[in-house]
Amino acid sequence: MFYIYCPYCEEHREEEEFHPKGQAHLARPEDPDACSDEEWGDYLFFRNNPRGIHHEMWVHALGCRKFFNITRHTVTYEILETYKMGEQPTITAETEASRPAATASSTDDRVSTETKGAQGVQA
Amino acid sequence: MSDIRQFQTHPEVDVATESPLAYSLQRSGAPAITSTSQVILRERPCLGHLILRGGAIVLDEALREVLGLSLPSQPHGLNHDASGERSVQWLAPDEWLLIVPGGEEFSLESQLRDVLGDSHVSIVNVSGGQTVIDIEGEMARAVLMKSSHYDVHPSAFPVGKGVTTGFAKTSAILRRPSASRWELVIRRSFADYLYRWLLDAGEEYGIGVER
Amino acid sequence: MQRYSGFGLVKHALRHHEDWQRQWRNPEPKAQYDAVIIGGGGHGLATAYYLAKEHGITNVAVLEKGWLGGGNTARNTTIVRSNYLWDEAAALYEHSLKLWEGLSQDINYNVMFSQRGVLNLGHTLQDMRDIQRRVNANRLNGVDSEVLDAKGVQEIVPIIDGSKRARYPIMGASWQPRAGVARHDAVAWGFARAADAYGVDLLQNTEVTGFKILDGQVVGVHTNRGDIETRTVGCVTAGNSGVLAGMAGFKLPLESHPLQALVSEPMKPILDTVVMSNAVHGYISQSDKGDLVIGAGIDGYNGYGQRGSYATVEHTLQAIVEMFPIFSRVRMNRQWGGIVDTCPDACPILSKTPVKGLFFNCGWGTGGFKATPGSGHVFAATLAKGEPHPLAAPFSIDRFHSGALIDEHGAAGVAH
Amino acid sequence: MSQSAKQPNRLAAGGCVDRNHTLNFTFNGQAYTGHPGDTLASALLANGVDLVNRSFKYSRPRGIVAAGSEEPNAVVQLGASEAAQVPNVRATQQALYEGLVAHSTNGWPDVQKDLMGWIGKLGAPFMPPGFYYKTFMAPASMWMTYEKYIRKTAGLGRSPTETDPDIYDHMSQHCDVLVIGAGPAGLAAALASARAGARVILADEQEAMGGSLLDSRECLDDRPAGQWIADALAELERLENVTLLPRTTANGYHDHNFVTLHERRTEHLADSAPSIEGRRQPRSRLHRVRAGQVVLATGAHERPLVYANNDVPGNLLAGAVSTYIRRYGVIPGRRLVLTTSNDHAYRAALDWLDAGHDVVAIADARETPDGELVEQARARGIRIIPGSAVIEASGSKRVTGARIARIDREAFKVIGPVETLDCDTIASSGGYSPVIHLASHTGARPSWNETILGFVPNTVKGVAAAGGARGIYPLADVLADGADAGAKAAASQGFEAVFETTALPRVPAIREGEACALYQVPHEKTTLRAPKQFVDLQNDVTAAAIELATREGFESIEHVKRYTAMGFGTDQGKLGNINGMAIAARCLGRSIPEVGTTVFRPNYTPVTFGAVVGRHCRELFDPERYTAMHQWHVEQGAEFEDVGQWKRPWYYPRHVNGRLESMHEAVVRECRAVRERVGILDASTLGKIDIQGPDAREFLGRVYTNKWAKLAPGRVRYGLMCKDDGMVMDDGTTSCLGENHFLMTTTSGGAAAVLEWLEMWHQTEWPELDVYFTSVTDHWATMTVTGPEARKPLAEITDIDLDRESFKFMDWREGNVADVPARVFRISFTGELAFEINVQANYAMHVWKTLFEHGDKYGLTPYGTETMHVLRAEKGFIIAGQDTDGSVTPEDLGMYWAIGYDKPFPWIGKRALSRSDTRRTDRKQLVGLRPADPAVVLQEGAQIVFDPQQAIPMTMVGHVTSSYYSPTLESGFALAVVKGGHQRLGETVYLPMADGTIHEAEIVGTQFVDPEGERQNV
Repeated sequence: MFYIYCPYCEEHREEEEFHPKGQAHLARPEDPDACSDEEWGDYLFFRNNPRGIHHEMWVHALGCRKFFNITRHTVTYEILETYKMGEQPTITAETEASRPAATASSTDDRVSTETKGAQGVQA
Repeated sequence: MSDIRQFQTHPEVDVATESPLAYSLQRSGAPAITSTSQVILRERPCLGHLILRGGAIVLDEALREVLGLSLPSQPHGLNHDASGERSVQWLAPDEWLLIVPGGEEFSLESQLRDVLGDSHVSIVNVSGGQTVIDIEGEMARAVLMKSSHYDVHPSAFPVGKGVTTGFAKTSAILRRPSASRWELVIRRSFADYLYRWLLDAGEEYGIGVER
Repeated sequence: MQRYSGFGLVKHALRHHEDWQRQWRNPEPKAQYDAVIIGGGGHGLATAYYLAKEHGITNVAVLEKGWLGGGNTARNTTIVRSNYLWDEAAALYEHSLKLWEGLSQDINYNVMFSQRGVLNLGHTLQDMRDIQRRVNANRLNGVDSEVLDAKGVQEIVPIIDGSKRARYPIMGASWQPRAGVARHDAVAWGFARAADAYGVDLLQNTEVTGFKILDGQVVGVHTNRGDIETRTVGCVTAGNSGVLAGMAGFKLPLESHPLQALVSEPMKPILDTVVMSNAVHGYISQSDKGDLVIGAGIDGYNGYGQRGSYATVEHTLQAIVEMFPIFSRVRMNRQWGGIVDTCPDACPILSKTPVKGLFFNCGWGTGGFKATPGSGHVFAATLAKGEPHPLAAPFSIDRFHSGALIDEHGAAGVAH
Repeated sequence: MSQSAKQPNRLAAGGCVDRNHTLNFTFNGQAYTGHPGDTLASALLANGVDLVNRSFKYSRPRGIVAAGSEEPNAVVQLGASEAAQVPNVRATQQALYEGLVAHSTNGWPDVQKDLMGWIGKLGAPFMPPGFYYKTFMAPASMWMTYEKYIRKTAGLGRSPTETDPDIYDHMSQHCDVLVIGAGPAGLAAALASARAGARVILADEQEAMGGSLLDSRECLDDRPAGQWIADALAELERLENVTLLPRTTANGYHDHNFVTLHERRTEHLADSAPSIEGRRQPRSRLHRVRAGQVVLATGAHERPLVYANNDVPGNLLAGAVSTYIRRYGVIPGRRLVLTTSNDHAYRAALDWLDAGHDVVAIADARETPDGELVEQARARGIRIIPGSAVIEASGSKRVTGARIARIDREAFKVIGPVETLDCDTIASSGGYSPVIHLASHTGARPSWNETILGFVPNTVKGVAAAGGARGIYPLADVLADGADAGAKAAASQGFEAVFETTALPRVPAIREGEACALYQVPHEKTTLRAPKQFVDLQNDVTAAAIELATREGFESIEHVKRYTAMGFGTDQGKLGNINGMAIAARCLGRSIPEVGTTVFRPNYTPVTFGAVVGRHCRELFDPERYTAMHQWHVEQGAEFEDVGQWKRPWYYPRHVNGRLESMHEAVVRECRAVRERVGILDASTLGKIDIQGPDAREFLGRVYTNKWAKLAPGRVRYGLMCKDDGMVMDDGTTSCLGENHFLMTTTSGGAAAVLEWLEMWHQTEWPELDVYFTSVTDHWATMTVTGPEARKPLAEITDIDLDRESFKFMDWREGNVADVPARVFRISFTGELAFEINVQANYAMHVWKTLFEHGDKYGLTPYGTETMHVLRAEKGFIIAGQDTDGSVTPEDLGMYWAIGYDKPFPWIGKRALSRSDTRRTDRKQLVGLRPADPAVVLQEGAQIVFDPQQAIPMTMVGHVTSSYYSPTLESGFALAVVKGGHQRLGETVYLPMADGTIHEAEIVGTQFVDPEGERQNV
């Protein structure tokens, strides 16, 4: 059960208040009539489906009703950042790849307070 | 803005009026308040409810001028006028809920529109679509904890806060106008369901309803 | 292959079970195979089996990154039915159901296919219209299916709450008597054993790390145990298809979502059919061990974590208790999640790809288990011939460009 | 009668039970007594009940093994009445209450004389793991019969067959620090974080808090452990920022520190929750906790040793022996043999001696045991046999002896002579397994720790394990570790931690010898030939089964587990899994960490469905949405239809000649009323969205398929909405209220989705458009007055000029209706003259009733959704979601007039209409169907064929989407989609039905009544 930081409400809210809306940053082709069937099919149906960092759109359906984007890891389910519509993610698969390998918190380092990104970080 | 069609919904003569809870109070009854009631409900029916949408700055200026009330600019802010009868609450960065005594909403909208001129705003009267329920008593918070996943601990929910959040299997606006009183703003069509929900949640605390 | 039978069991018992053979070998990878199947789940193993049995192609490897049958084969709610709405889907699933009916004998492994019937409940007028539509289509397609009214439902499942008290009273159901459940793990093991007997190499702990592609033709795969040459690759990796497609340089019209399920503690038999409800959303059967096996909803977000949101489980149990109020005191023992690859039209992809020699079998969403033998059968034919089997042809990737979707979302009832 | 005579195994003193009060209970129909403070298990042991169950596969006699949630055998059926039955209650976790009724879950005819036991004994050799995969295959037709018998033998308890009388609820909790487990580590952690000011929840699954301290022999600050527990709890109770939840099990650990805690509120009191002052209280409560930090202080489970016949009643965990003696004042036997691999288990022998009974011997697998507890045992004269273990228990329904031999652990061999000792109890300990279940729930895999010989958890962010849960066992260290974890958790939540080691109680250190690794004990015979050595007692999984599985090629631990069913019981393998892994590792020649661990899933212990459901059941399962006129409909006896969450009047059956009309009769009457005079519909459920802003018109043009540029204020237009795949999504009318102001209506079921759809496009794709959307669905009540005489009742109570010329079709007007300000829309879904009246919902009932006061004389008749459907279908008006299904385009519907092909903006859905598949001419298209036999009402959902003579599978070319009897046409009629239907008007199609009849119908246009559309303009 995710605890999602709404960038508009500026606080964490329960997942049940939100609806996931699929891949973020999907732009509708400016001139659909100029698209081939293949291009239009790609726009309609073909999505990123990474095992790892994923940018996805959610809506705070039971709250402020605003759409926004989340950078989330699809295996650990960790939410790395949330950002408003129109903004770009600061964390991507590329930025993560260039980071030193994250060390899983072990029993010796019992309380990890490591945070990433500016906002929406899981406390 | 003449391009917007304002509409006075109130009759000029007295007609029978039914608040959203009218049916429920008859159907499910209103448990009496006793000395062991730890939760008390009360509907505050037929108030004026307006949804304001637009830029915070212009709306704030207009509201100050018309009502002497400033628009909460921070998320979840809830401001009252001196009488405590008029309030404005943050719902979203471009959306606020204004609640005033019933019947004031039309003239208030007109005055606001006059002040706002051609600004791109939306003011929508939703008075028939929602109602306010007061929840008080020592176990009021427990009933809320049974109903909503929002943190209602005083440290997280101080007086002067209001949120739209999940409530039972629908959503509601939850507000804390004073230390001892909570308000729920609920939609008309869900009112009966939520009333039954609240009575059920409050049963073990001897919930009573003030009519 | 050691033949299994009741008589054999007695013989082995007298020898303290000391002479049982391995059910499959644990071979070293060869450098070259005629065909490589990626994914050692039920579908992949079935594909290998039918490649060997029906097409005589036995120089085949099944590459499994973990343990055989460890993906969705191990995590589903074991329902087998074929009452799908659209002709193409009904044909494919009915083909599979027919194979199920003789499967234990065919592979000499009791997969415990129990044809106890499946009910799909209707709770609203629109549900009932959809049920009529689907049942009529099933009937004319030769799939056994009938419409029951509320009384008919109650007769089959006396413990269900058929009263008007319910928030969404049961108005009726579709009923497929030949449908049922099977023992999920046994399906993978049975196909594995039977494929192994034909000489197929089942390579566990063997993960594909990339494809070798030359002039648009696949010529091999890279694995954590070395490179393997082959010009035919069948990719059957539910929950990982998108990642493999990415390695081959193309996208698929699917997303991987968590699908949850749960079981109760084992109890004495009380429910001897499968009950599914799309409207209140829950489905339930009782396993031979006595557990109530309950399917929960699919979570709306992409996830490879083999777990979903708790709220989904709550909603499912609400639906179960709504239909079966007597189960309120029964206890949930364990919950888990699988990863399902969902297509926009809730139908699978059995298709050629932009890479020659590379075929994908994926996107079964929540409906994969029931298709296991049929999927393997038509996919094997597809790999053997290089062209889609007629039953597979409508399920090509092209449909997402032409618009010829087979939309089972619409009216087919819940696509589990 | 003396206490001990009634409860032969109850000690005269000691333990936390209240001997001054007696509780009566029955087990398998036999009356017994116990005391407050007992669990059902301790009371059964006190009464000398050895045999509590039969095992499920082999029907072997089973007794109590453990004292907590790891108990595999003592799983009973609870409940005095049918409705209060609870299957599979673990006797070790069930507090005793007055009048408790319990039964064994297996055994026929009863647990003592179990006939199945003979079958189990005779059949056991033929039931290796997976035997059912290898047999029951011939003949194929017999499988369903075999299966019936297999099913009968399975399962533990039984489901109640009556509805649960109890209620359950949920409570949302938020805290800075959630501490799970109130043993020494948990108490220390809670104290440390609470003292720092953090909001703390401390939950513990047992009846009393204190965990291992409850039966500890050790002193804290020179006082018995119980006193320190009391002080700690008293302090925590005083703190306002602390919530203590006893009898509360953390059963699921979900993402982002969401933990479900199951609080048993009344299960210790009765089998059905007692009311207080007539108020129902929940039987149990599920707390849904969102925690800042979680401290897992869940302790460790003792591992039994795996030796032959280790399942005979009288074989117990060493720690359980101590617990029963010290906490419950119960001695579970008279003569004890202890077999152990470690020092800690020596407590059991010392406690046994303290209780005044004989310890026959201690078989210690280590060559030179030398810890402090060992010294104490020696000093008290206990015979210690080093390098040895119990290799086999004797007895059938109770242990009668222990066979002990020297063993070589490395070589896995018995290396000395076997000595048989006379005893009635064997306590075993193979070491301890940290309780890592919760830490594993979110996917973190544990690591093997060779020092403690157990898996320790790896945790994700925001969670830490403390004390025994991470393999720290000496009490002083546990306390320090707990306090450290609590302080760090509070600090990470921003609370200054003031923890100092001096705040910890003083605990003298006990010197412990090193434990040795021992899981399965070797036997003189090979594992396959030796008597059964049980690993998973509940599922009857033996060491031989695991060995066999590995021989058959099941090498992954997941395969072993699935093939043998190890760990699938209601105890989830708490007792047996590590032993099973160790045995698999031995068989495969690998190490335990190489074999790995299986993944633990929620729940930690099973939770009732009722608790998970909470109050979302029965009448609160899902909201019922009502319109402002709902009460009137109820009073009129309306039948209701579920439309989304709305309850809509479906039809209004009347009493005619003392008989209630059938639906058909009511609908015919209602239809006639509308077609001939005037009817009224409550249309309030339609979604209504207020749209304001200078770009409102542009926005409408983008989301609707048709044109909006020229719709003038005062006018209304129908609109069709598609998704970008070109398929119809919703429809409705939109009115122009002002140049920049529109009122959109949506379908009743689609309202929320459409509003979200509009917001999505606005917020994500076209934020530059100045427009706002606000739902006004609930604000306006809507009543449709329709029929040729619709003007008459309305005219009596409105000041609006209803003249057909001044108030045209598709106009709207403002005015008063029944003295209430109203917006009236001249739109029609029936094809008749119609006025849709919108008033503020608080006045709606007044307006509705006033309409009837004036309408009675015109025959004003309320009609429901069924009549609405008939009337609209007669006119060919579609219902999105009924006549469309997500594969239907506006063109398929023939609604070319609603498609703005030349609109400047590429509106949503336009591009998709020109894809190769959407351009096919043989797409399924909406048409009308007229049955050849007018008496026939085609079945909705009936499939259509062109050639009725085909063999199955037939080629289906479409289906009936809507079908009714029309009182106006005096015949059945239908809407349908048919391949290429628009070009096939006049052709005949066939509908083969389930009963063998084949209906014939003609393809016609979709407008059956008044195709010229004159009636709406009367």
